[in-house]
Amino acid sequence: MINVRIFVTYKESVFDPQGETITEAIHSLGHDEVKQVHVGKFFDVQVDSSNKTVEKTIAEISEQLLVNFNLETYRYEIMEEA
Amino acid sequence: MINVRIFVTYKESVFDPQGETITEAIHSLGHDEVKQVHVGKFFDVQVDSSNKTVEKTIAEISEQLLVNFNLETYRYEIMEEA
Amino acid sequence: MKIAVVVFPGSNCDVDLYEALHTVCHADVEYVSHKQKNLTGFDAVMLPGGFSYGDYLRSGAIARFSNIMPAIVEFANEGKFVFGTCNGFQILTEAGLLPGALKKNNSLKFVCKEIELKVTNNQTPFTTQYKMGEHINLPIAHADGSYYAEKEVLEELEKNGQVVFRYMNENPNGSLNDIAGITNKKGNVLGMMPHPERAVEALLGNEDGLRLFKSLLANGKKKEEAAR
Amino acid sequence: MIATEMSPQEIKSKKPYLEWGLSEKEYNYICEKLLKRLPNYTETGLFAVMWSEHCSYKKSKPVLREFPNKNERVLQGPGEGAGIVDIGDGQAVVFKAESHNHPSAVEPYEGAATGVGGIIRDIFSMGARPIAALDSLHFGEINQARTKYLINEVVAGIGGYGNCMGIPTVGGEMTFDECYTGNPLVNAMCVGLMEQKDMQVGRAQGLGNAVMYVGAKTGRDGIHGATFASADFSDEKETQRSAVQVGDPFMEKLLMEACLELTNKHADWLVGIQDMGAAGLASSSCEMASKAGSGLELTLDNVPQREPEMSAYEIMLSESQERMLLCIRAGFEEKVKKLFENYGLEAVVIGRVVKGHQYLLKHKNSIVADIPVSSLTDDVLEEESQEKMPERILQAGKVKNWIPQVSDATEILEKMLQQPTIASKRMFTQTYDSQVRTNTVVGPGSDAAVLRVRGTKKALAMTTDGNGRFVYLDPKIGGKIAVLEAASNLVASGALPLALTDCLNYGDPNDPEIYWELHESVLGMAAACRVLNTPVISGNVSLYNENNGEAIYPTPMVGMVGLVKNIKHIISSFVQHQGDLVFIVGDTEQDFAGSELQKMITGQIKGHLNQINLEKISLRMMRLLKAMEKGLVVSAHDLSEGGLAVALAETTFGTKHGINLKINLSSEELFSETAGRFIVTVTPENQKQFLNEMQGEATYAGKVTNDKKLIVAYNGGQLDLDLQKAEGLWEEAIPCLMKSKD
Ligand SMILES: Nc1ncnc2c1ncn2[C@@H]1O[C@H](COP(=O)(O)OP(=O)(O)O)[C@@H](O)[C@H]1O
Ligand SMILES: [Mg+2]
Repeated sequence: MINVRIFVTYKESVFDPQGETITEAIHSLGHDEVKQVHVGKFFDVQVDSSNKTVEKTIAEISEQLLVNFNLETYRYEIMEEA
Repeated sequence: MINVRIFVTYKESVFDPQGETITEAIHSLGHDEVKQVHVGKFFDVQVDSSNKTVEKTIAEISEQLLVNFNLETYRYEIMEEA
Repeated sequence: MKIAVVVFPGSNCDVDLYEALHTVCHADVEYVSHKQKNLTGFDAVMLPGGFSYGDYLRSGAIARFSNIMPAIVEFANEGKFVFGTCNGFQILTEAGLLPGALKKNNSLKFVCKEIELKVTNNQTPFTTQYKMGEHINLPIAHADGSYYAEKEVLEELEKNGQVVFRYMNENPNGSLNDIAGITNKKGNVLGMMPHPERAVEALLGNEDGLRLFKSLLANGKKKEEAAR
Repeated sequence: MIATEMSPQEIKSKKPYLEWGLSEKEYNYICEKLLKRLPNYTETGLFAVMWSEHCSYKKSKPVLREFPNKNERVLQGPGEGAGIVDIGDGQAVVFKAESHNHPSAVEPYEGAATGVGGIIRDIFSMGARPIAALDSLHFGEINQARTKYLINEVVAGIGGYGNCMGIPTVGGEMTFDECYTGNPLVNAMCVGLMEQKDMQVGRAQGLGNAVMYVGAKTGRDGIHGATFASADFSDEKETQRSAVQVGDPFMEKLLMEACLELTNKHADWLVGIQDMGAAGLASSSCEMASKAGSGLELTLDNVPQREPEMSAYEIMLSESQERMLLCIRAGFEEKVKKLFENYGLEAVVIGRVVKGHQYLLKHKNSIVADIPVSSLTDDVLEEESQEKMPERILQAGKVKNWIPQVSDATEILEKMLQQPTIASKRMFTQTYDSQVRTNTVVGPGSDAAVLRVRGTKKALAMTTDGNGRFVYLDPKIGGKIAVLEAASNLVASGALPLALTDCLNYGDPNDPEIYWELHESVLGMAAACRVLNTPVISGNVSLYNENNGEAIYPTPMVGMVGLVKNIKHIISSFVQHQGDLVFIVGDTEQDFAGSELQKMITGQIKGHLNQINLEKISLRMMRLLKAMEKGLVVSAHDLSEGGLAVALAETTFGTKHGINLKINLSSEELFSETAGRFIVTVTPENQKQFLNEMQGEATYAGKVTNDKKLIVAYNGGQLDLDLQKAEGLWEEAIPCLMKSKD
């Protein structure tokens, strides 16, 4: 078993209303030291495979399902072998 | 500037319908080697402060706003000094 | 009895609550901006449905930092009537005036339809005109209505009779114990996902929500008379 | 980050404008006749977008002139954000439809969501409170993962935006045909209500008056795809960037409330207001100046920007959402700023109305455009288009039409109720908040949606309809049918059709056959509009709907609004009591070409359509409406896809009733799709008076029963449908298809 964490974020130029609204809320709480908040999601995926094929699995499920390439990009980290 | 990534996940006892749905969808794509998917969100926060006070800021905005302790827990990583 | 309908940025059922109270029940009701800091002169406050702050982050999470919230908390602590429907319910839980939290529906989809409910406590100021155990129909319209609380909290709620409405036949969102609406321990704060304000006129096909407002108005009047 | 812009000379030699959609002929005309010099980069970009079909209607304008657009009720016809119709008591209804087909094909959630957002802005820019949204969706058959994904995302996008705005999505239509697989149609309509005294226009006039920008900041969203192609991004960087527009319904909700406060309470501060839609700041500002014959000077540095280092070209062409442009009387700028601030929004002065008729843009201390306003809006080279009747239509007229054979009508009906175009759409419509604002008397799932007008006895009925199959077989007759069907839906609900809006969805107009289809169908629609006295008050054109060279069916969508004089006259489409008499209004002919039956049995759409008698059907509808207003009608349902048999079953769904009929039709005719027919139920007491009103147009057929059975004795047989079972099949058909693996 290998645990992988896939991070999905908006591409650079995509408008992120959520991040914007949260930043404002943080400022209204008085935390002006916080300059910017970006929101992303991550998927913790448990894969039953060898190190070799895990990369292929991750690329496939990301591209087919987890990531919307019109707006998002992804990165992943192999966390540990469970 | 310090970049911090705050990870928010459901507590273990909380049912995560999204993780479940995604796992099913991955299986229907034929990826049976994927055993389990958990979904979380993260906030990339840019803080204008020293290393000392950044922890306080992060704890405060997480506890006041970013995390609902009825359901969720959080962890964070200081990424780098920008 | 004077009632406040709070308007948050992104509230959108404020009009519905107002009209139900004003036009249908002929009650004394006023809109109150989230920017105001006090609720003097009001006897009840209502938090409408909608998408306060776009429901970005979590439903109701940002609204609870509005200027008006401390006044609402004080209001609730004084035992005055506080009512939240849909997004209003979500705000009340985020603010800690009601226990637990509302998660994404199990279907992961927004759902708007009429559902059957059971009145499981008719001793609250909001439900005295319903019969105990009565089945009623009310519309729901939400994406985040799955009620969650930890085991001990749920046991508390059940023991104290704080569960006021429960889904019958079909649980539309995955709420634990089929919970559709709860009160605080004192019973003066009610939060519920269904929309009674959408069910007050025969023309629109349903009047089952009307008695909730009538109960409240009657109990408000009683309270006023007792105070005199 | 900015790629160095080409000089006017380089533009002339490298011709980047070809990629931006400007032809060499147009470019030369601009250089030689309009400017008498070479346009710079920004100016060329402005011409390219303003002269695009989307903004200038250069291809479709000659055809659009065929539509009637005036009558005694029309207060505002085409040419503004939306059309306006008088509904009495000093009130008016405002509506328009818009297509977002191409954005939705690429990014279905955001494409559909921003389509809804755009049409809502058109409504409140007129000073009207949006009260309802509708959609018209056409997808491929539900048999591919991609199509299912498109359906789910488009529906989620429409609901996501409307629900958050608190505008109920009350109706619409959804059909499925192979031809829409690669090019789905996503059309949205919005209806608003206003006091006539609050009517606004999109004009910028009055020397020295301020041009103010409100709403979201400008980013590089949706800029003419060519921008990215022309700028020098490495491949890797390209994948890091996106030009897709993202909607922010929360921002739009604030913007709407603020604009409505401005238009309804402070009209004296305001000269004009317009939303920034297609081609953003460029089109909104020069249209506002053009309509008023003014000159405009804008300082682009003052435009609120989300991204660093934006060029003038990018600022002007950005299609960032949730933005409005105002013209404010000089001296009231601060008041306007305060008003918007109160909603957490920024209002910024970005320019002034100036002398003359020039369009003058400044950026970073230099002049980036200096051209006559009218050169962008009025001097467009209208294009002669070639027209040719398609071979298939020529041939179809010569061949005998297909005649079906139905041996087991019950089985065919059961199957037909499961065809996606006919089956229940509830799994989608229940994800729309159809009730918010508590005016929805009749929501999704009926002939038309009906909303009461609070504080009056009136109600408004609304519907969207389109049937590409008929238009494909015969554009002119198909166009008539599209309008008739919308009107029938309104009449069935007890409403008088007032006016219509449309989205004209077609393939590539440079193909003479497609241009012919466009022209013919508009002629057909226009003819029906004249007979029904329902002018076209707004609309939208979407061309180039093709995939791999295959065009969609020509699919004009009709959005219509009707007035119910008294809420007591709102008529349900569902049967109400046992013992009520069932009448069929209108005659049934052999109309099987383009029918659901034809598609189901043969898998094809073929043949020629029979002529339509518009006057006769119109008269029939008015008689029926009169009977309704006299209280003689209990329920009414118009007959469309699947004909009489399907309509009969539909009128019983959700009730505890059945129907028992005996009719003089063949088993095949039960499924014929002759236009302009209704099923009506009437109490026995009112029978005589009803028949009197209908003057021979209504035929008695049977009774409403108390068991869940549909029994129809026809010539030579009997249909015997278990309605409980049938309703289950109808309800589950789409969820089942959506779930199944391919
Ligand atoms: N098919 C049509 N029928 C009638 N009016 C139309 C049609 N297409 C466009 N119009 C009118 O032309 C004007 C410009 O339309 P459009 O460019 O879609 O406006 P916007 O950019 O505000 O969305 C509008 O007043 C619209 O109502
Ligand atoms: Mg517009």
